[in-house]
Order: sequence, then structure tokens, then C-alpha cells
Amino acid sequence: MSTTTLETPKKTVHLESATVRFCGDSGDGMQLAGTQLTTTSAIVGNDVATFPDFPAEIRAPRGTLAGVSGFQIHFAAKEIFTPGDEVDALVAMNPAALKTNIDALIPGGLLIVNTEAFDKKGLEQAHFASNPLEDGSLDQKYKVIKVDMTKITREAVAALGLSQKEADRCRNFFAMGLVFWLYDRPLDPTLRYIEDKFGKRPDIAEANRKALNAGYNYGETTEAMAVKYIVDSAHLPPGTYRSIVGNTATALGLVAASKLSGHDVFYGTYPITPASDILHELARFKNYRVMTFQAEDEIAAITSSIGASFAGKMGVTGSSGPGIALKGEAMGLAVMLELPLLVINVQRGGPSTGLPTKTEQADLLQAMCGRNGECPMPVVAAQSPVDCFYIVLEAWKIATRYMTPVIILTDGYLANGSEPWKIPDVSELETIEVKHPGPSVNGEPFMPYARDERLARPWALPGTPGLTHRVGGLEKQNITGNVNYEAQNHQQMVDLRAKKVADIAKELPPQTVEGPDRGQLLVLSWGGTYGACRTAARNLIAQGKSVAHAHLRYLNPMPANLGDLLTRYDHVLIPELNKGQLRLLIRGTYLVDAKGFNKVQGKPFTVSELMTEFNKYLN
Amino acid sequence: MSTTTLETPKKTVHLESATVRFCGDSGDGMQLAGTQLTTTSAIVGNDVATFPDFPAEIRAPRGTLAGVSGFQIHFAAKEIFTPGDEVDALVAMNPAALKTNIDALIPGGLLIVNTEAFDKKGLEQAHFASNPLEDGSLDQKYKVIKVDMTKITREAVAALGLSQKEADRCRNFFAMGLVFWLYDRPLDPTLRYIEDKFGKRPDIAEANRKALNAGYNYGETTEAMAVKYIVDSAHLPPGTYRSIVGNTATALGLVAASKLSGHDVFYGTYPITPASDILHELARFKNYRVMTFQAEDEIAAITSSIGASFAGKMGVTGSSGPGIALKGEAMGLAVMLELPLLVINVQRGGPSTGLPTKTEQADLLQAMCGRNGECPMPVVAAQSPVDCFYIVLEAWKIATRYMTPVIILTDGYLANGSEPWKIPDVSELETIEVKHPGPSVNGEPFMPYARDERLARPWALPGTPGLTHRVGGLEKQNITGNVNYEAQNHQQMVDLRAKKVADIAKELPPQTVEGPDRGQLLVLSWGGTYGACRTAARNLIAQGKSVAHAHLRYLNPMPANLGDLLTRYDHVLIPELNKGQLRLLIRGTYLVDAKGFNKVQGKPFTVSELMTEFNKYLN
Amino acid sequence: MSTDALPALPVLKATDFASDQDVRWCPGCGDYSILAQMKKMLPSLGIPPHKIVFVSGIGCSSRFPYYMSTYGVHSIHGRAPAVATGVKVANPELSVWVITGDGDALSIGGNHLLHAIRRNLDMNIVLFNNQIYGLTKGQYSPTSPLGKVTKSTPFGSVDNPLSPLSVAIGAEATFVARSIDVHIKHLGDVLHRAAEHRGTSFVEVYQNCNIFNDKAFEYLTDRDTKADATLEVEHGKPMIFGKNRDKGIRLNGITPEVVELGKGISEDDLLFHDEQLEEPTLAYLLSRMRHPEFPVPIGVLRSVERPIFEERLHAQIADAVKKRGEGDLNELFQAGETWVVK
Amino acid sequence: MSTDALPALPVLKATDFASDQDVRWCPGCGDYSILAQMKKMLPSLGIPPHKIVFVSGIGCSSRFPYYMSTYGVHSIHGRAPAVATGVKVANPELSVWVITGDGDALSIGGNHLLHAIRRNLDMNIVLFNNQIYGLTKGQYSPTSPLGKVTKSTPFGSVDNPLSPLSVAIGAEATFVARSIDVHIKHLGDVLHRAAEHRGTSFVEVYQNCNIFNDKAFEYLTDRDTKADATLEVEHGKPMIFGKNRDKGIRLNGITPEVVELGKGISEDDLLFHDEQLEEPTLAYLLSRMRHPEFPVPIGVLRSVERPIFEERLHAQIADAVKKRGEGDLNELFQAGETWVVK
Ligand SMILES: Cc1ncc(C[n+]2csc(CCOP(=O)(O)OP(=O)(O)O)c2C)c(N)n1
Ligand SMILES: Cc1ncc(C[n+]2csc(CCOP(=O)(O)OP(=O)(O)O)c2C)c(N)n1
Ligand code: SF4
Ligand code: SF4
Ligand SMILES: [Mg+2]
Ligand SMILES: [Mg+2]
Repeated sequence: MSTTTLETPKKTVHLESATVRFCGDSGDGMQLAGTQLTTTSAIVGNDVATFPDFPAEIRAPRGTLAGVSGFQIHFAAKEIFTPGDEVDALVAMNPAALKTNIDALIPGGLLIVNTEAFDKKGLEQAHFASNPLEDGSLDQKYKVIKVDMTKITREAVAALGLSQKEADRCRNFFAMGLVFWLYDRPLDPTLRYIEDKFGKRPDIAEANRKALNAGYNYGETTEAMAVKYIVDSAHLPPGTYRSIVGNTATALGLVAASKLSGHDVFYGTYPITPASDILHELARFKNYRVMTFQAEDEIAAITSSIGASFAGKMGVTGSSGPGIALKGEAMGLAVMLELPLLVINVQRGGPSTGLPTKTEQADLLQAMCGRNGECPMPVVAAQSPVDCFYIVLEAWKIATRYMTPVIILTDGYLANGSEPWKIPDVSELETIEVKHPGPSVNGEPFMPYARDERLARPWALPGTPGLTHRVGGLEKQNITGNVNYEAQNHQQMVDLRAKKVADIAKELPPQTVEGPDRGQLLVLSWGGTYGACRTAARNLIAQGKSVAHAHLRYLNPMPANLGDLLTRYDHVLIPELNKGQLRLLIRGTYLVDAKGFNKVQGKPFTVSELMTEFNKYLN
Repeated sequence: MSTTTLETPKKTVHLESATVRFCGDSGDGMQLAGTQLTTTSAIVGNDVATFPDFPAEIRAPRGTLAGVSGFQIHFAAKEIFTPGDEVDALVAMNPAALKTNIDALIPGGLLIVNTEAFDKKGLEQAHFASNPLEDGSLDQKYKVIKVDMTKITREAVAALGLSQKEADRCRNFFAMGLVFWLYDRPLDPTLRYIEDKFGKRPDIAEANRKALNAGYNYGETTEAMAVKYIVDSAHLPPGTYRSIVGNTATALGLVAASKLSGHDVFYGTYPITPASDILHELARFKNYRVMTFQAEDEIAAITSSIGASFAGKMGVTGSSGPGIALKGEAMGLAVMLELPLLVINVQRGGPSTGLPTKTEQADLLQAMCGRNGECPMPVVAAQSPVDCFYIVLEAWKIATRYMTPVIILTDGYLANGSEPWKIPDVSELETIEVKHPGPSVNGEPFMPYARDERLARPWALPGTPGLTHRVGGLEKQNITGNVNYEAQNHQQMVDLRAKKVADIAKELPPQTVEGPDRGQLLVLSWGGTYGACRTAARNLIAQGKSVAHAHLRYLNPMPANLGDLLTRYDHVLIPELNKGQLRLLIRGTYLVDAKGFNKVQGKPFTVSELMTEFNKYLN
Repeated sequence: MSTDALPALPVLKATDFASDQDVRWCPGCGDYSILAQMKKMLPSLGIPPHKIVFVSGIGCSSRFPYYMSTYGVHSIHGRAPAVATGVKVANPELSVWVITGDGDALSIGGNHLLHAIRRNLDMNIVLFNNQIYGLTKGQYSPTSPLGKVTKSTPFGSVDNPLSPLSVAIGAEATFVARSIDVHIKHLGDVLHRAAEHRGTSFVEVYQNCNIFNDKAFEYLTDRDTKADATLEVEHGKPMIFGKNRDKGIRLNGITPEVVELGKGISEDDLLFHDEQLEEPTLAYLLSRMRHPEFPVPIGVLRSVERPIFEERLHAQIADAVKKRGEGDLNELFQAGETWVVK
Repeated sequence: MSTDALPALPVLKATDFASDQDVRWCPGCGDYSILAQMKKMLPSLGIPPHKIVFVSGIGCSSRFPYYMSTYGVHSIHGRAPAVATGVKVANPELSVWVITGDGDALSIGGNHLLHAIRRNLDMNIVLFNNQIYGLTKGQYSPTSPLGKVTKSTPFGSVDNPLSPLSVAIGAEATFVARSIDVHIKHLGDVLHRAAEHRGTSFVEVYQNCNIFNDKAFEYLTDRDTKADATLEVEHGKPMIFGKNRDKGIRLNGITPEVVELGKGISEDDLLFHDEQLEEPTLAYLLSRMRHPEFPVPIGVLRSVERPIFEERLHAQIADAVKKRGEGDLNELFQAGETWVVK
């Protein structure tokens, strides 16, 4: 790994971590800028965490508030779990971006703006009464670097004969270059990216290179920037790493589970934000024998997946809240058929269509209870982008061992956020053993609802001689699987289905805590809030506070030792991005007076708000 | 009201109550026999409660176990709430009916069988190894009356020249006649029914009359029946009564709510057992301006109803569990649109297709949580067939006052069960006031999400000048209703929607209890188990036990005083026909260590099993 | 749709139908043009904005109602025809429009579309067909051509596409038409015809999604190709097309063929368009004609009168009220066997 | 559907396809006959029961799989085509049959039917059309005639019915046929043709529900009327019908008409049936013919070969494996920019 860091006479300051946000118009390439800074930071050995923030509109009119797109990167010389509460440096490509993002910048932080965009039209679109670059309102609070990025970029690429539109498209590389200089990042990875991506258009590639260097050099030369910051590499465990976003991790997890269990993936789905990228990823993995099926709707998506599971494949369906609501009836069928199936919910802001591009974790109770009748399903939740990979492996193991559909909860924050992934060696991953009964030739009737020691029924595959059988959504007789309306049989089957799921707890790893194993406060979290809760808890533990953090990956059933654990602390606090859904379950199950800290704003917790809240229970 | 009771020399015994069950093949007219006995008993002043039990098949092959249809009637000289745990007299028209129903007959009870059906084929179809009428197995336990109903009926109608098939169809009237004699019931109401129903086929009418009288006379003359029973009239409150089944009560409730609020019903639905009869009833009420819309599926059913509510009608949709699962996404839309809407769930056995013709109360958590996002909806539940009428009135009042969709839970037991209804005088029923803003001519923009003191938004009707506005499933700005993705606004709107529903509790009547207002045991029930729980509790209270019974009609929000109430008893027991759904909510909400008594067998609680269970907490 | 024009109504302009909301489609999107033509056409109906309801599902196209100053419901994905059915049955006086996309109408919403069309409510359905899922950023749709490379089909789609007009005709449609976003006069006329039709009118509008499926209909809009690629059908007129109007459609048995006029073939040999044929076979045949084998028909393919759902439904109610009198609750409660306890 | 007949396979009989479950339809129900013909036909395919899957939704008709000794899924209402799609894509070796009713297929399941048909998977869909909801005890269905009095329409239905075959043809069907429960030989032949078709075959079977809609098709089954009411179409044959085979169908422009043979009209003047026409217009035209104006066509209306969904899907997979090699997890994980921490 080589770097291109230049010698510089400027002052350098070492930081433990830094948080940067690029923001601009949707057309300004901010997501790319963010991704490049992420990869580069990871490559230099930082731990990183990111938070992209897309506009809800596809392409709102240029320059409008609605059209602002942002990407936040937190990189550090230590282990980190969140993209950062506030930013140390903000790059704003236009007035609208400034307006919607300035509140995130810490007082005294660095603000880099593209002055050219602050013309009359731009200011009006952002509803600025006066030019904030000129009225002094910013200079008091922040270190403002005013650069005419447009002009410099145009000049830098002038020789290449591009159209002005094309030239202006290189501005994000200028901004990157500037930030790379600021945080002493190498340009190599980005240069490689440019080669990869624009190799076929050498003029464009060259322009981007020139813009990048221009930005870098601008930092080097401008007197406005007197300090450059060094964030040393974190001491991450040795290994090969890549940066991965949650949805990609989910997709890779599915392929891995498929290979580890020897069952090809059938992914039946219908596009929906923020789940669609799982489909986009999987559709590319054709040589992994992944079958993707873009169904006519969510109901066809899940029912086709059930059909595929019946026929012996790894049936998977994925969606977000509104689509999951549509799958409720069919999940009931899967519960009755006792077939393995994964149902992935990438949660987003609700209710109804809600806030499609924002994160939330308000579908937990839907996952637990959103079906008619007594219809238990295991529920697991990923805790980080990388965990999306591992949770899928666990879910498929449960699904096949217990012959049951399993719900996997992720969310928009995990789906689009990224972190470094220490790539596992495939040989280290646990094989997922799956049995299918072989052909029966003795003519004895096959018993599709006979059960093994885990109460799982046999997964008999169509095509196997001697095992023909019929399944369906009507209540069935124990063992024979025939339709049966008898009172005692129904009781027995309802109890069996419940017990089968409840007993999974016996094979789950016990719930662990970070921090003291008894004390004043236990913070109990689940899903995508892991990072913020863990950080807040660690910070307070470091201050010597009596706080511990337990994070649930298994929501149904919960780990067997959880009830005991909850009794060991004076207070139990459950922070959630909903109005208290896990809290209801914990209180109802364990009769513990758990308190809630709840926020439903389409965005993740900040570490500082969590620390403030935790402190209320601590002394 | 005249009776045709004949003078009889036989012994008469007075009873406080009696329970009779007719059972036979689906084609045997048992439902009619049961209904006639019900009406007649009600007319003579008894309190009555019934429980019909249909086969799942439309018309299973004649004589099979699967084809047995039954109807149980409990009539009494006192107030009763259930159709009875066991039966005093069982009429079995064939071996299959005997086989599947005999266990319900009390030891020493009266068994009336049609001997003609006990031929080789009939016995085989019922899987009897030997003829139970001959092998003595029955005679030891029961008083068996063996009648060749077929023969006597054929003889009775011989003169009318009917085909044998037509003649045999009169057998149920023979059976009725016999039972009417046994319990000293008048024949008049049935004779009137025959006239009404068969007036156009005088030969059939006459045959049924003859069969009815033949049965009655058979009772009078046969030596096998030595006693006739008298059940005196109950001291019901004075008034005009009719017998009503739950689904009819629901339908009448809808029409009443419509008229009392001045909004025509739009009932969008898709047929499903056991909810379809609500559609069948409503479809007849065209001169009440009821619009019924049999949609292409449940989703169209609810979304069309939402459209109708938007356009200013009383939007109502009804279904059972699987169909309700399909409506989840659209309920979310209704919550966002804040429009009044009724969603009726006539619960049946689940999960999935489950036990379509059986009762269960396992959709409570689905009603509470079966939607994506934070999506609160008021939930109410009927407690008896008659209460289906009143609960609809309350639900519509809530829906219109608070501008919210409301879920109404009933179940298969209530839907098909009947009881006497003291018909209210229309002038006594509370008017449901509904406001719509009038035309606006001042050109000021209309604010569709402005709120009144109950946090309800205005119900502005399309067609009104000056009030044009757009609603949708995306999060909306408070007051203006414009699409809005801002963090604080989302928090505010989520909180507002939650508070609006929670605050309904302020206007609910406080929760009452039957029995002591503090003590050893509080039995807390909801829905269709009211009757059995109330009876069991009353029986124990009469024995001086320290037990009280509270029955919840409002499940979300719950009455404001409930939490306090729960603390006043040593134990709280929640009997439910599910695995503990209300229990989870009560424990989670009030942190009370409520115990459960749960049964999931497709049938209601018996009073005796409840008493046994209650006693475990009493001394 | 009732047109009870108010006598004192001021003459309306296109701007009277515009809401105060910023339009949020991508710059260059074909949706703008359809919005403009709708606003321009509506004043000609003489119906004030407050008697109009626009109902949509979810999709870029489905944002449409927000931009109109009428009543509107931006409902959930695929369900607009069902919501609109409720609105129209509840209040037949309203002019009801469904705005939908190819995914909204034909993928998740296919069934509701089918049933709304067969019921023949007096409402108007406008399907913006851009052959792509716009809002979810570019997956193929049920109208995307086979082999289409999209985000969800990096190796090309393997689904046979549907023809929206064939589907509508298969579902007993009484009014079926097609137009193109940029053919603004034609589009305005077709929308007007749709509005005037008594019964469900179904209009497919080819719409350019310049972000995810740019130029899908270029052959129909490009100056050089459009005349040869488009067949503008008109009632009673022979089917002639081409830059020089020298080509036509002739029937060979039951199969259409493209012929050149002149060379022994005259207008009279051509197929004449008849919107009003009792049986929809001709409309169906036209709906099958696809580029490049055939020119693509635009205009009104079919327009016939058939009984209207909500009219029959309300007629039953009116009839019942007439026969039995306005329903009285006491009577309803007392129906059947009753008895008195004293 | 793969027919890889096993060489050593014993010859199968109808009874080999019967399960041990009691059949629970009402005595006299038309479903019995369809079940019998299916069991009689299947042995002719040379496919053993364990390579066959019957998938159904909910309805009386949908109980069908329980009575077969094959694999089976009695799924949920309306979703059988989607479940079957998953089965077939997962294992193209299986012979997959969808059994559905008019409510199951055309009401709640309309959309799945549409999409299964347009995708053209190699599977068979048999719709039992009794023009009523049987299982829920007698509400009208989307195929019930207008004015039909049922439990849910005591004043008569106000919904225009759908024609299942028109819907299928509107959805790009490659095989469309119709038969009648009691025409046992015809029904057996049609089922056989359906099984042999490569692609989705769609068969409508008129089925008598003697409990809730008795005699709905009496005109087609009654000895006196059936010959004049039925048009049995055969590929390449003129369309002749009638007790004395003296009536025929002729095309007038694009409209069919009933003519009497003799009187100057010969067979050659009649419409000749062609199942294999590129364009489905003829099949569509036939699907419109309704009693009493026309005889009702039975037989195979359309049968053409088109690319098959699961074949193309698996071809893409095979192709990718061939080009890139069998997917390797390590490679997958390592894709993109990676770095090493020491
Ligand atoms: C139940 C549900 N499923 C999926 C989605 C995601 N979704 C929104 S719009 C859309 C498709 C849009 O395509 P189209 O109808 O063609 O409209 P366009 O954006 O192209 O105008 C999808 C899949 C959703 N909002 N709701
Ligand atoms: C989601 C759902 N909605 C409704 C029902 C009730 N239901 C079962 S079968 C049926 C219709 C049956 O009609 P059809 O498909 O014509 O079958 P048939 O009984 O006539 O053979 C209905 C409405 C159901 N089981 N599930
Ligand atoms: S994505 Fe396409 S359809 Fe959607 S607004 Fe942009 S250009 Fe229009
Ligand atoms: S109800 Fe009709 S369709 Fe159903 S089994 Fe009986 S006769 Fe057959
Ligand atoms: Mg589209
Ligand atoms: Mg049917």
C-alpha cells in the first residue's frame, strides 16, 4: 500500500478521529466523494463508519433544498461504531446544502464552500435572505474556507476541451482533493478508481485526475488552510478488509449461506426503498446460481419464495415495512407449512409510505405479531452493516434446523451505512447442515409432519420417489399432515409450533454485556442502534460509571439468560427509534420496569444524546 | 302470544334451565331445528343462548363424520350468558352425528336417535364396529329414546303424494315436534314459520306441519318418554325482543350508526368465513341506502372504503384473520389520512387458513401491531352477539370524533351465536354528531391537518368549494398536510397520532367489575369469552368466593382506571382463546403479574373449566 | 361523471388547476408535459377544481395529485383504482381521475386495474408508461422489453412484456386510447375524449423517463422516424401513415399488414377505423401492433357505451327506496319474529 | 415440463394418482369429473407422481391437490400461480399444475394469473369456472353474469363479468383452451394438450356447482341444446357446429357471424381455425363469442411457442457459470477495493 503524501511545511495536528460531511446537489456527486474518502481512510488503516443521506426525490430541481444529498464519514485511530454525531469539517457545494447541513458542524469547525454557487438564484432557492458568506453570520462561528471550486476546476481541465457541463462535473474531485490534503489522505485509491471507472473515456479520466490534484494542491498552497490533520491508523485485528454497506453484506450473507448449506438462493422480491439494493446485488451473482425473481408484488414475492423452498431451494424474500405488511398472510402459510424461509425487512420510516428514505426501527412488533392467529416466527436483527452478513448465516441455520420461516430485521441506516469488514476465510465459516429424506421404496406412507428432536419436520423434496405429500394452510394433523379440524389436535399443533420456536433459545449463545455484570444501569438495545449505544456506554464506562450495555440480536426467542440478567441492575433503559416496541415485549415477558428512550425522527441516535440520557440513571 | 300446549297426564318437572343439541347430517336441517327451538323458547320468555357448529365442508358426503352439523340451545328461567357446557338432551339423526356429539351429553341425559339411519352403511361411515343402539353401550349411561323417525314421518305425510326424498326432508320437523313436547314449547311460532317459508308450496308446508305434529304427538303417546320438562320464563326486563345472531347485530349496528350519524354506509368487503354474513345482511338493506361493494380482494375492499370515507361516507370493511392480514398496509394509509373507517375482524381459528369455521381470539396482537411503523389504531371488541350492535355504534362514534380508523373484533362464536335482544327504541339511541367544514370563500388556504381539541383534523368533503386538499401516505406537515420529511415534524406527527388515540381513554366509561372491588382474584377477559367468564364468576361469587370479573370492551386505549383496578386483587387471571395476547399487553403496560388460562381448540370455554381454574386462586 | 355546470362559474384557466406545491420531478421528465396538458384541458370540461378528485398510487407519476389544485389522494402502491372506486361510488357527482405508472398499474396494481375497467365506473385512468420503475431508481417494469438491462436485470430481463392496451381490452374496456407525452395537442385531445367518455376510460401515455430509461420512445418522437412509426387512428378514417402518408394497414384474413398506397392499392382497400364496434376485436388487433413491424397506433382505439357500475348500484338503491320507502330503523330492528316481555 | 421418462417405469394407471384422502366435495359436484379426467390423463404423460406438483389456492376446486398422490401445495387464496412459479423456477424438472377457481384466479388472484401467463413458465393452469364462490357458500364471482342473484347480490349483480379466456389472451397467453366438466373425452384431450404444451397452458373448464349455481352451463350439456350451443374448434378445420352440423362461423370484416351452410354458403366461406397464428387476434375473437348470440367455442383456441421464463432464467445462470466459472465465495468476498491490516 503506497501513499502519495507530499512533504508539507504546514502545521500538522494529530487527531484520534475526524468526521467529515460532503453535501451538495444530487447531481454534484457527493455520494462518490464520500465513498472515496471512506475507502481511502479504511485503506490507511482507520476504522470508519459512514452515513449517506439521500433526498427523497429522484432528482429534485437543481439547487433546491429538497435536492440536497449528503454523505458523512467518521474515521478514527480507534475502534468506532457510528458515523459521528457532529462533523468537524463540512463541504457544502451550494447554498441549499449549506442551509440543510450547517447545524451538524461543530462550533469552530471547518466549513468549505463553493462560492460560485452562492449567486442570486442559488441563494433564493435556498431561501437565504442575504448571502451568508458575506453577512458575517458564518465567520463568527466557523472557520470558513471560501473557494471558487467551479472556476478553479474549469481552469484545471481547460486544456482537455470538455464542455462546461462536463468540466463542472469534476468539481467533486476538486472537493475530494482538498479534503484529502486536509486529512493527509493518499490519492492513490482514488486515482485507481478513476482509471477503473473512466478508463474508456480518457479525457474524462484525465479531467477528474486534474481536478483531484488541483484540490489537493489548493490545500497545499492556500494560506486559508494552515493546519493539516493526521488520523493515525487504528489497531484493527490483522486481516484483509474491505468496506461494505449493509445491503451488500446481506446479499453476500445470502450467497454464503447458500453455499455453506448447499442450497441455491431463490430471492423473490419486489423493489422498495431501502431494500432494493439487495436485489440489485444478488442479480449480479448469476454464476453463484442465485435465482432472483422480481415478482409482480410483495405477495407474489413471498409466495414464490415459499414455492421455491417447498421445491428445495433457499427461499428468501426481502422488502421494507409496507411490503412486509403485505406479506403477513403468506408468512402465516409458511408457518403452517413449516418450511425454511428468510423474510428480510429493511426498515424505514413509517407508518404507511412514511419516510421512505429515512431509517427507523418501528417494525419490531409487526415482525412479532403482524399475522393472524397464533403464528410464531423467529426474529433476528442485524446490529451493524457487517453484521447483516453474519445474521443471515444465523437465520438460515435456524430456518433449516427448525424448519421455520425466520424474519431478519435490518434498517435504512444499516442498509446504506458502511464499515470495514474483516473478510472471513471461507473455511472458517461454519457449514450449515441440511438433511432431506431420501427416496422411500418400501411403500410405507410418508409422514410429512413427523418431528425430530428439535420438533422439526422432514424437508422432503418434490422429485423424490416415495415421499409425495400435500401441505397447506388448513390446520393439519400431527405427524400425518392431513387436514384436521379436531379440537385437541389444534391445541397440540398450536403448542408444538410455539414450543419449536421457543426452544430455539436453548441453542442460542447466552446474552453478553459490555461493562459490569451488575450495577446501576443496563442499557438494552437491538438492531441498528448498536453502534451509538455501545459508544455511549463505553464512554461512560471509561468515566467510571456503573453502566453496562447488552445488545439483542435475537428478538424471538430471546436468549435464555436474559431474564436473569435484567434483574442485576437498578435500572433497565431501552433506547429505540420507535415509541417503545422492545420495551413492551421486555416488560410483558420479564415484568421488569424497563424505561424507554425513544426518538422517531428518521435518523439515528447521536452518542451525546444517549450519554445525556444514560447519565440520568447514574451517579 | 297463544300456545298450543295440550293437556297431558305425564309427569312434569320444573327446571331452571335446559340445554339441547340437535345434530345430524348437513342435509338434515339441524340449523333450522335449532333456530326454531331458540325462537320459540325466547318467545315463551326464556333467556336463550345458542351455538351452531357447521362442518368445514360445504356438503360432505351424506352420513360421514365430516358432514355432521349441530346446533346447541340453552334456554333458562334466569339470565344466562352461554349456550351451556354440556347438553341435557341430544337429538342425533344418524350414527355420524351420534359419534361426534355423544360426549357432550351429561350422564343420564336424554338421547333421541333416529333408528332408521343406523343401518350397515351408516354405521360404517361413522366407523362404528357394532351398532351402539344394540350393543348396550349407550343404554347404561343415557336414557335412550329410539324412534324410527324416517318411517313415522313418511307415514305422517303419506297422503300428500310427495317423493320419498321430499318426505324425508320433513324429518327435522318431526324431531322438533318431539323436543317441543319434551320441553313443553308451543308449536305456533314454528307453524307461522312454515306458513311464511313454504306458503308457496302448500304440499310441502302441510307435510312439515304434519311431521311437526307427529313428533309432538309421539312424545305425548310414547311410553318411553315419561316426563316433560317445564322451564319457566326468565324475568327479563320488559320490552320487545327478538333473537339475533352476532353478524346480524353487526349489520344492524352499521345501519344504525349510519342513520344516527347521517352518513350512508359503504361496506367494501371480500367474502370470507365467518364474516360473509355481514355482507349478505347489508346487501339486503338497499332502502337504507347501504352501498355494499364486493371487491376483487381484501385490499380493494379496504382501499375502496378509504376512498368512500374520503368522499364523505361511512367507510366500513370487514373480514376475518387472513383477510385482515392483507389489509395491514392500507390500515396504515387510513392512519396517515386520519379518516374515519371501521375495520371489522370476525376472528376464526388460525394461523393461516387454519380452522375457518371455528372460533378463536388470536388476532388481538395483529389488531394492535400488525402494521409497519408507529401506527396506532383504536381497538374495541364485542362481548356478546347483541353487543356486536352496540360496539359498532361506539366504534363509529370514536372514528368520527377522533378522525381515525377503528378496529372492531368479534369472532366466529359471537358471529353465529344468538341471544335475545331487547330492541332499543331508536329515539333512545345517542345521535352521532359529525361535522364537516363548510365552503370557504375567502380564498384562505385550507388546512387539512389543523386540529380540534381532540386532535382531530377536519373532515372536508370533496365537492366543497374552497377546501380542496391532497392527502397521502407520506409523512405530512402538521397543519398544512403538505409532504414533509423533516425530523422534528415526523416526531411531532408520530407523537400526535399516538396521543390522539391514547387520549380517547379520557372519554371512555371507567372499567367496571362484577363482584367485590378488591379481593383474591380478578378475572380479566375480553371479546367472546364474556359469557362463560361472567357465568363462572357469578357462580363462584354466589358460593361466597372472593372473585371479581372485569370485561374489557376497549382494548386500545384501555379504560383509564384499569391500571388501578388491577392492583386491588391478589391475583389477576386472563382467560383467552389464544396463547396469552391480552396478557402480554396487560403485563407490558401495567407490570402486573397477570396469569393466563389459555385454550386454542377452535371452541369456547366451558363454564366448568373456568370455575375449576378460578378456584385455583381462591380459598 | 356529472357535468352540472354552475351557471355563475367564472371561466377557468390552466393555472386555476395548479396547486402551490413545488413540482419535484427530474428536470426533463415527461411527466411535466402530461401535467401541463391536463391543466390545459381541464378548463374545457367546465368542472370546477373542487368537484374533481385525482387519485394515484406510488411512483414518480403518482405524485401528480400534489400538483393539482383539486381534491387528491396519493394512496398506496397499486391501489389507486380501488380507492377511486370508493370515491366514485360514494359520490358519483365527482369527476374522478386515476393517475398511475406502468409498475403501479400493471405490476402490483394489475388486479385492481382489471376490475375497475371491467366494472366500467365513470372514471378516467391515465397510465404514464415509461417502461421502468422511476421512483425506485430504475428496475424493469412489466412493460419493459425483453432483454432490457436495468438495475435488477444486469443480464437483461427475461419477462415477456405486457401491452397495457391489450390487457385493458382483455378486461372488457369500453374506452381505450394511447398518446405520447410530447405530442401535446394529441395528448390534450385524447385526455379530453377520455373525460367525456361515459364509463371507464383508459389512456396509456408513453412518457420519457430521462433518468432511467431515456429515449425509450425516441422512434415515436424523433423528427425523422416518428411519421413512419406512428399510426394516428381516427374514427371512420382509413389507417394511413408515413411521412408522405403513403402507407396503410390492410387486413389479410384476420391479420393486419403494412401496404404501400399507390401501386394498385387504394384507400378503400385499407382497414377503416371504427371505435364503436360492438366487439373489441379491432381494438385488440390494433393493440397488438408494435414497432418496428408495425407503426404504433395512437388515438382512441375503442369507445363504446356500456352500463356503468355506480349508476346501476345507485339505481338499485333508488329503486329500493321507492319501493319500500326510506329505510326506517325501528322497522329494521323489529324485522323477523319478535316477542314482548311485560 | 420435463418428460424424462424413466426407462424402467411401470405403466401407471389412474388409481396410481389417487391419494388416500376422502374426497369432500358435495355429491354431484362437477369437480369430481375433472378430478377423474385428470387422473385418467396423467398416466399418458409418462411422468411418475413424484415428479408432479399440484398447487392450488383456496376454494372448493382448490382442494384438488389433496386428492392426488403427487406432491401438492394447497396454498392461500389467489396465490397459486405465484407459488407454482417458485416451484417451477426452483426445479424445472417438475411437472407443475395450478388448480384454481373463478374467484381464486380472477378475483383475488387476477394479478398473479396475469403475470404467470405473460411470463410463460412451462406450467399448466386449470381454472374451474362455476361462476360462483362455492366454498364461501354462494356469492357471485367475476364470471357471474350481470344481474345474477346470489347471497351477496340479492337484487342482482351490477358487475360486468370477465371472460377468463379474453383475460388470458390479453395477457399474452401462448396456450388457451376451454372444456366442460361432463364432456369427459374432450376434457381429457384438452388436459393432455395442455400438458404437452411448452409454456404456460391456460385451460378454463366449465364446472357445475350443483349447490350454489346449478345448471349454469345447462345449455352446453343438455342433450337438446348442446350441439347448437357449442362450437368445437379444431386446428385447420372450418368452424362448423349444430346438431346437423349445418351452421358455421363466417368473418364479416373483422366481426364473426353465424351462417347456415347450404343456401349458397359452403365450408370454404367459413372461418378456419388456426391455433398457431402469430398474432392472437383470432383466439381473442373466439374468446368473445358468448351464448346465446354465438355458440361457445371449446377446444384449443391458441397454441404457440414462445420463450419460456425459467429456461431463459436458467440459461443466464448456466451462461454466467460457463463464462465466469462456478461462483467462489472467497472471490465474492474479496471483490472491490480491499486492504490488509497486519
Ligand atoms: C407496497 C409497496 N411496494 C413497493 C413500493 C416501492 N415502489 C414505489 S413506486 C414503485 C414503482 C414505480 O414505478 P411506476 O409505477 O412505473 O412509476 P414511475 O415512478 O415510473 O412513474 C415501487 C416499486 C412501495 N412504495 N410500496
Ligand atoms: C384471503 C382470503 N380471503 C377470502 C377467503 C375466503 N374464500 C375462500 S375460497 C373463496 C372463493 C372461492 O371461489 P372460487 O375460487 O370460485 O372456488 P370454488 O369454491 O367456486 O371452487 C373465498 C372468497 C380466503 N380463504 N382467504
Ligand atoms: S426518475 Fe424518471 S420518471 Fe421519475 S421524475 Fe425522474 S425522469 Fe421522471
Ligand atoms: S359448493 Fe359447489 S363447487 Fe363446492 S363442492 Fe359443492 S357443488 Fe362443488
Ligand atoms: Mg414507470
Ligand atoms: Mg367458483
